[in-house]
Amino acid sequence: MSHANNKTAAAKIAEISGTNPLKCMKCGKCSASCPAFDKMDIKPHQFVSYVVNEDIDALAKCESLWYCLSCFACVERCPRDVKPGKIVDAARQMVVRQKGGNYLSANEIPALIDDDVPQQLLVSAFRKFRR
Amino acid sequence: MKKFLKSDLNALLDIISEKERIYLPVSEAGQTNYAIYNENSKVDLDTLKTVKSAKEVFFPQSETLYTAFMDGKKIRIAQEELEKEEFVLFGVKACDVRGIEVLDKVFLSEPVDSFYKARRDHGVIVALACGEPEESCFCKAFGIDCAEPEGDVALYDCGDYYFWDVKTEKGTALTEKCASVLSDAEEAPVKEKQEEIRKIVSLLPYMNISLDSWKGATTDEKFNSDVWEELYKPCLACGTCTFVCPTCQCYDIKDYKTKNGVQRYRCWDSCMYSDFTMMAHGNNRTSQLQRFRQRFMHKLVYFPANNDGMFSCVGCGRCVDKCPAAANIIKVIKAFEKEGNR
Amino acid sequence: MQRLIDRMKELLADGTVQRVLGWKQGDLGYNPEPHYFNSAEELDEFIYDGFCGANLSKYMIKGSELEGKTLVLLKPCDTYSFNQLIKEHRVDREKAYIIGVGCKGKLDIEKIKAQGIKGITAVKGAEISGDCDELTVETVYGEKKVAYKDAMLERCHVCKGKEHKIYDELLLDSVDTCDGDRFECVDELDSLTPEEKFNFFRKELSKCIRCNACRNVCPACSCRKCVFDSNKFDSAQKANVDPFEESMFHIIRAFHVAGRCTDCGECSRVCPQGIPLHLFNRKFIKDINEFYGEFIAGEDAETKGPLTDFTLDDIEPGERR
Amino acid sequence: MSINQEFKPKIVAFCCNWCSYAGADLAGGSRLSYPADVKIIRVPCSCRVNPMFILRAFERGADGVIICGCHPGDCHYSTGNYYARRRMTLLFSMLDYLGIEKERTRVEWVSAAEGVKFSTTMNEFVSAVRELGPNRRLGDLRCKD
Amino acid sequence: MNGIGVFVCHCGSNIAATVDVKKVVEMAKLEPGVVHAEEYQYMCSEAGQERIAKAIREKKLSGIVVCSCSPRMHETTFRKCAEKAGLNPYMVEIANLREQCSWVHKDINEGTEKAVILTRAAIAKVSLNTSLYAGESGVTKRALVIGGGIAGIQTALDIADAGYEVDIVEKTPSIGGKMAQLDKTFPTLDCSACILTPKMVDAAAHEKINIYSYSEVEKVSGFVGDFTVDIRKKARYVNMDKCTGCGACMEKCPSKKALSEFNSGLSTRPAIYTPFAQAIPNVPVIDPSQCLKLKNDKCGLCERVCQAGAIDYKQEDEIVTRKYGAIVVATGFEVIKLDNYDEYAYSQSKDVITSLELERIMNAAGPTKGHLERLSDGKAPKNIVFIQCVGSRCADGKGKSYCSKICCMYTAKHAILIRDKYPDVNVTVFYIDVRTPGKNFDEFYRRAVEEYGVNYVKGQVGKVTPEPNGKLTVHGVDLLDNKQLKVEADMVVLAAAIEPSPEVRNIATMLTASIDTNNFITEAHPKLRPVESPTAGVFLSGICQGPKDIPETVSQAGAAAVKVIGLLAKDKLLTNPCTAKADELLCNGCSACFNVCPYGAISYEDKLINDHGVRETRRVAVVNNALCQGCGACTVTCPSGAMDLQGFSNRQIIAEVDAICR
Repeated sequence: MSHANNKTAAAKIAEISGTNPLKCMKCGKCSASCPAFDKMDIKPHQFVSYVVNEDIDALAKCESLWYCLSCFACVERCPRDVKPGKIVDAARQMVVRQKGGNYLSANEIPALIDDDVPQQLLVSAFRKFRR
Repeated sequence: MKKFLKSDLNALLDIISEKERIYLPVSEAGQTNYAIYNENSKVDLDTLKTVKSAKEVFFPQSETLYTAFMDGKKIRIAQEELEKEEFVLFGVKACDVRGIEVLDKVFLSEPVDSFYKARRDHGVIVALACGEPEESCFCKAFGIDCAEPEGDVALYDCGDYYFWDVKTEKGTALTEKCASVLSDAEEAPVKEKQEEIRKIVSLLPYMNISLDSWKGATTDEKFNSDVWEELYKPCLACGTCTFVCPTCQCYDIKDYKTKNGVQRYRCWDSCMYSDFTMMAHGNNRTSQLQRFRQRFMHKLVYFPANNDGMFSCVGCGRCVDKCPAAANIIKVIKAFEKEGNR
Repeated sequence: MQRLIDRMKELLADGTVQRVLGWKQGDLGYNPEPHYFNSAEELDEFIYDGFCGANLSKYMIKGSELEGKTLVLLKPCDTYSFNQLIKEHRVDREKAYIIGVGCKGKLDIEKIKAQGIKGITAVKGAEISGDCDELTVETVYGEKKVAYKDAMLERCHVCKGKEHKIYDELLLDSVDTCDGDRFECVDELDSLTPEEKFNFFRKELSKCIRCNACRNVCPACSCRKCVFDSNKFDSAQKANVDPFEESMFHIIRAFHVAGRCTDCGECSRVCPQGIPLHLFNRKFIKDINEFYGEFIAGEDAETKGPLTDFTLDDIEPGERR
Repeated sequence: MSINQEFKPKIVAFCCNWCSYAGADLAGGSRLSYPADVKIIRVPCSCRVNPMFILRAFERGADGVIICGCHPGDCHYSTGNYYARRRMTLLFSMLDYLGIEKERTRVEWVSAAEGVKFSTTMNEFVSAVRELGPNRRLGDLRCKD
Repeated sequence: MNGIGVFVCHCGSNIAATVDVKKVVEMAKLEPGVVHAEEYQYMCSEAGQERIAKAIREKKLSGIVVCSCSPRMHETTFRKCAEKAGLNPYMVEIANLREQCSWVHKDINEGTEKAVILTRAAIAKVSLNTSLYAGESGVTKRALVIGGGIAGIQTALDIADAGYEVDIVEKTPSIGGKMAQLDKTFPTLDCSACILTPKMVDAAAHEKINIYSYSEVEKVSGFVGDFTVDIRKKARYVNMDKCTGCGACMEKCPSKKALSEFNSGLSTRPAIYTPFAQAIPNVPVIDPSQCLKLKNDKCGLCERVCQAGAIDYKQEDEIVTRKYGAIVVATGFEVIKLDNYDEYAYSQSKDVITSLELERIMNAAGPTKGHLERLSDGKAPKNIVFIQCVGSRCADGKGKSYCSKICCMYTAKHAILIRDKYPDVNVTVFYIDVRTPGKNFDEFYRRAVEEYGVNYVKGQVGKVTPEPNGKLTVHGVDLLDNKQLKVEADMVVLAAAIEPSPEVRNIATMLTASIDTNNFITEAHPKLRPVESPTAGVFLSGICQGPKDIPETVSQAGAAAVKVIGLLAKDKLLTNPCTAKADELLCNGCSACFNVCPYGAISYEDKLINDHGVRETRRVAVVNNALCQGCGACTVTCPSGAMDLQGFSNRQIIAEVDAICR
């Protein structure tokens, strides 16, 4: 992605997530709260810096996007209302959009669901992939 | 005598309005008042009385006299232009026609009011005999025959036709302009109509009210009467009677601050208002009794005294209809009649 | 009505009151006028019928300055105005002996005339003692019948109720006349587009002749000198050259009486041009009710008016709840 | 709707001395720009703003009128803005009847510390008024020259 | 004829850069009434003021307009200047060309056009100005201090030392405030009580100081120099004159279930109690919600044991009305409620405590007699975790947006004290930033790290989970290592945010002092008048104005005292002449203005009025100029326009509107 594209992408993420990354005071409470912290290459508190620094290419490629459980602990606890979870969500959404329309339609889903899958996972999955 | 079909009324108006403005009774938002005719006007010749009288055509409620404005640090004055276009005042009832005569006494005698005079000179009056005079009417008391109005042309509503009776030179000129719509007519239907109207007039309660006690009235006797004390009490000190009256001619001159100067305008004033003729030292009539008395004394005593006995009331009855407290000139006249009989 | 006259004579005779403020018979059968009766004999000309619409409470401002007590006749709706005037120290309760008179709905001669009835010489059936179903109008063109309801003032169709809010004694019966929703007219207006509202009011207000009848009859407009008559705001214009003049006058008037207006409807009754002025007041009353809770001006003589009061979490301007 | 960039609306802003006027000063001190169309009139309190002033402004050709006061609860005079709030709520709801679009009038609470809010408020308000175009409905015809 | 002078200031290039000042002068000269207009580099300078004065004198100006910076900046300057030159100071208007024009507009054409209009508006206004004269009012030489913490005590002492009488109103039974609850103070580690109690004693003993303890301010009326305050002395049920402070009653009291406020609820106290041993006054109060006698007329033990016969169950609240010239607000702070921070398990575990609770635990007079132990099981903790910024610096609406300022330092203090006394205890501090501006503050914090081996970890804690074994797991992060941490702790200490005392809102309303969104009282100027409220005669001391530590509080207390002394030293005060005025001829006496006046400045009189020849007695409004503060609420509520505001009259404002819309 070009510099200009990164800039628009960063703005897009801020817009989709509805958060202002500049409000972050780098306290790290998000990372402290994150259940998937260890699996992540880019840590939750860093998501914010990536957006602020407009390094969206790296963010788009990172593993963390897909390790985030969308549990929203960070969203709930962020004292600055920056909500890293929403940023991840937005970044993910952007990547999905870029990849084209190869995601599931709502009608295809019931057939694919394994009855043993816990409800919570489904909900989380919908959050991640519904759009 | 001419006539035209009622259905040709608009055609007639259109012919006139090609060249001249026409003021005539128009119904707007439920009320009929004089307004300039255009193709969208809801012309209403059936309503007996317009709310405001026809006087506003010659003596508008507000009119600008001149405008003064700042030009740098200098003050410049722009004089308001006088009326210079001909216009027609259409559908005026006999009482309003007389009202204009009353105003003429005021505005056309020295010093002549140039704004008023210009309008009078350019206006042609087409009067209309009353169809069904109402209970509040008492024009007859002032010698007005609502069945035969004055004016430049008199109209009569007879069945499918309006009959057109030319009375003056101005009227003749107008008749020529409208020749295409007018046709010749005999006088009989008009006479018949007049009789019909006069018969109704004879049945109306106020028409024969006596003004004898006011003729050559001694000012002091009327002025000092105790009757006023009773009469004024319901008066709310609003200006309704004044503003609907065809003869009230008092005005105030005021300045309106424009963006960079002032517009001097005059507007109707009412002797009923507490700030009427307010001066630096205060007011020369400090109570509502005095103000109330002034209005009727003026109409029935002072004005006739200065104008060869002509009352400045024409018996249109608008104040009777419109006074919010039902206090009106009839009650005044009757009260003094009773007082005189006592 | 005789009961009423007898009672008034009694009170005059025993010195309870010095005079009676009531209505005097007119000469057309429909035009009684407010009148001070100073003696029992004068009361022969007294009348109280369907045409006695005038709200006498405002006359009591002057009445309060007179020597001794004045007996004043107040209809249920007039008592609201009287309370409001007490609240504003404009009338003296001690100077008034209030007989609350019953009301069966007041008549609007304009409504009778609007039915094409002309040359009226007498109206029958407007008596307060009657059953108020039908009026018989005698005219020079013959007798006409009009349903009482069809000749009633608009305000009586949306009557606040026939209960007197303040009185010394009550006389004569009332009949409930309310058959409409007071705020329906406001709802209708509110549903218009801004352009339609503007056009409606411009048409109505351009009829205004600044005669001040609405103001002078209004019991809430009790100012000794109206701002529009003084130069305090550079607002004394008296002119009607432009729709703005009237708009300004009428909005400010409505604003000044907001929270004080009892919706007595006198403004609309007296307007010579038939402008529905009560719409402005109703609009404010409805807004006040919606924004700050139900408030009826003049229901008592103590409660603070909504514009001289507030709560910490009032609605923000421009917001709708 | 296209925004008429040429149109320079006349905006009268009544600002209370203690909060909003100070907020405007702070906006100035922080160089937070807003359109020059906004002209501020200093009043001691938002409760000093008489409906007559607002109508007068419209009469004289204003295209928008905004009243700024201390936040409710923070009035220097402790209760002034509460009265102002009620008055303006009612007045604005009536101006609608006379053809003044509600976007032309506004009440905003701006504290002495809210320079940013002052500037954004004015920017927003001016662009809202610009979008509406000139106020033609409630102007006095005599004021045109 | 008016003679108006217009003076346009360049303010260096501040105005001149975006406003063509020459054009403004030129346009001003065209305005009606303007006889003089000039521009100058700095109008507020001595030379600038001299130019103004000269023009006033030479051209006999009747009013002047200064086009300069905000009137909030220099209005007083120019008024004084005019006055010196013989012009009434209220004949001066300022056109704000800097803050509200040149600084916010970049285009010189736009800026100039607006400047011309603003100037025109000021000219239009000044031509309607009238000379106003300040009235005089007396000064009651006594001050009221609301709050008896260290701020209030210090302010009272300083005022009293200057020879003026001071009353302290303290809502709790004893003065001392929060400082009395502290164990040690940073950065010197002095014993808090050791430095505070002498001051308390001084205050109590001072002949000029009168303490109303267990009392609250009920009502305030009046204005600077002449406040009238109702103080509610809550029923103590103990006669202060008789009580000897022997303490027998407290010992014998059978009701001992109430939680001790002084010990932050960590211990209990009797129904009849003094908050702490060194309480001043050393007279107990009976808590009516706990006392068996007052609740159900049983017991009465204290009355029986009291040899002085001081117990009086019939005592009732008493209202004392006193006059004051000045009022100091020193209402202090509270620790926030932690309901919104459930992730830290404060409500779930007794071993999660606030720092103020730790103060009590560490204090020898505290619930554990100074032993560091877990409140759950009394065991000595081995690992203690401190969590910073709990509820501070929050933008999410749950906590406070501000930094509480004192937490970094007291946490360092706690860490040092613990490591010093219990070297085997591990102390971990999770911080976001460590803020130590202050003399010897950073050195103090570094000592914690360097000398005492306190483990400072950068990163906020996500949550604290109580484990079945009684331990606490702290889920944190080390941002510098980019590692998530799970620390096992025996005790967790939360540096909870502080907030102004809840009473302050009510008090501020009574005083008509404004409050910001965080309930801190607004100062008259954040930099230049930090200890004054915008309401004349009301001063601020301590945390009611903003978070601060003890040294800062004490300095501000002294500063507030100086302001009070300066005020009380005056015999007369000049009142603001911009007050409301009723036109008797127009007044209806309807009471609308009375209903909206926040100062009770309007009363009614029956006056004989001569209205253009009509003489009658009318009820008319009369404004008390000393009480009126000039808000103008009455002017709008008055339908007839009888009520007008001097200096901001209807016609003046309309003239401004006209000028702007021209």
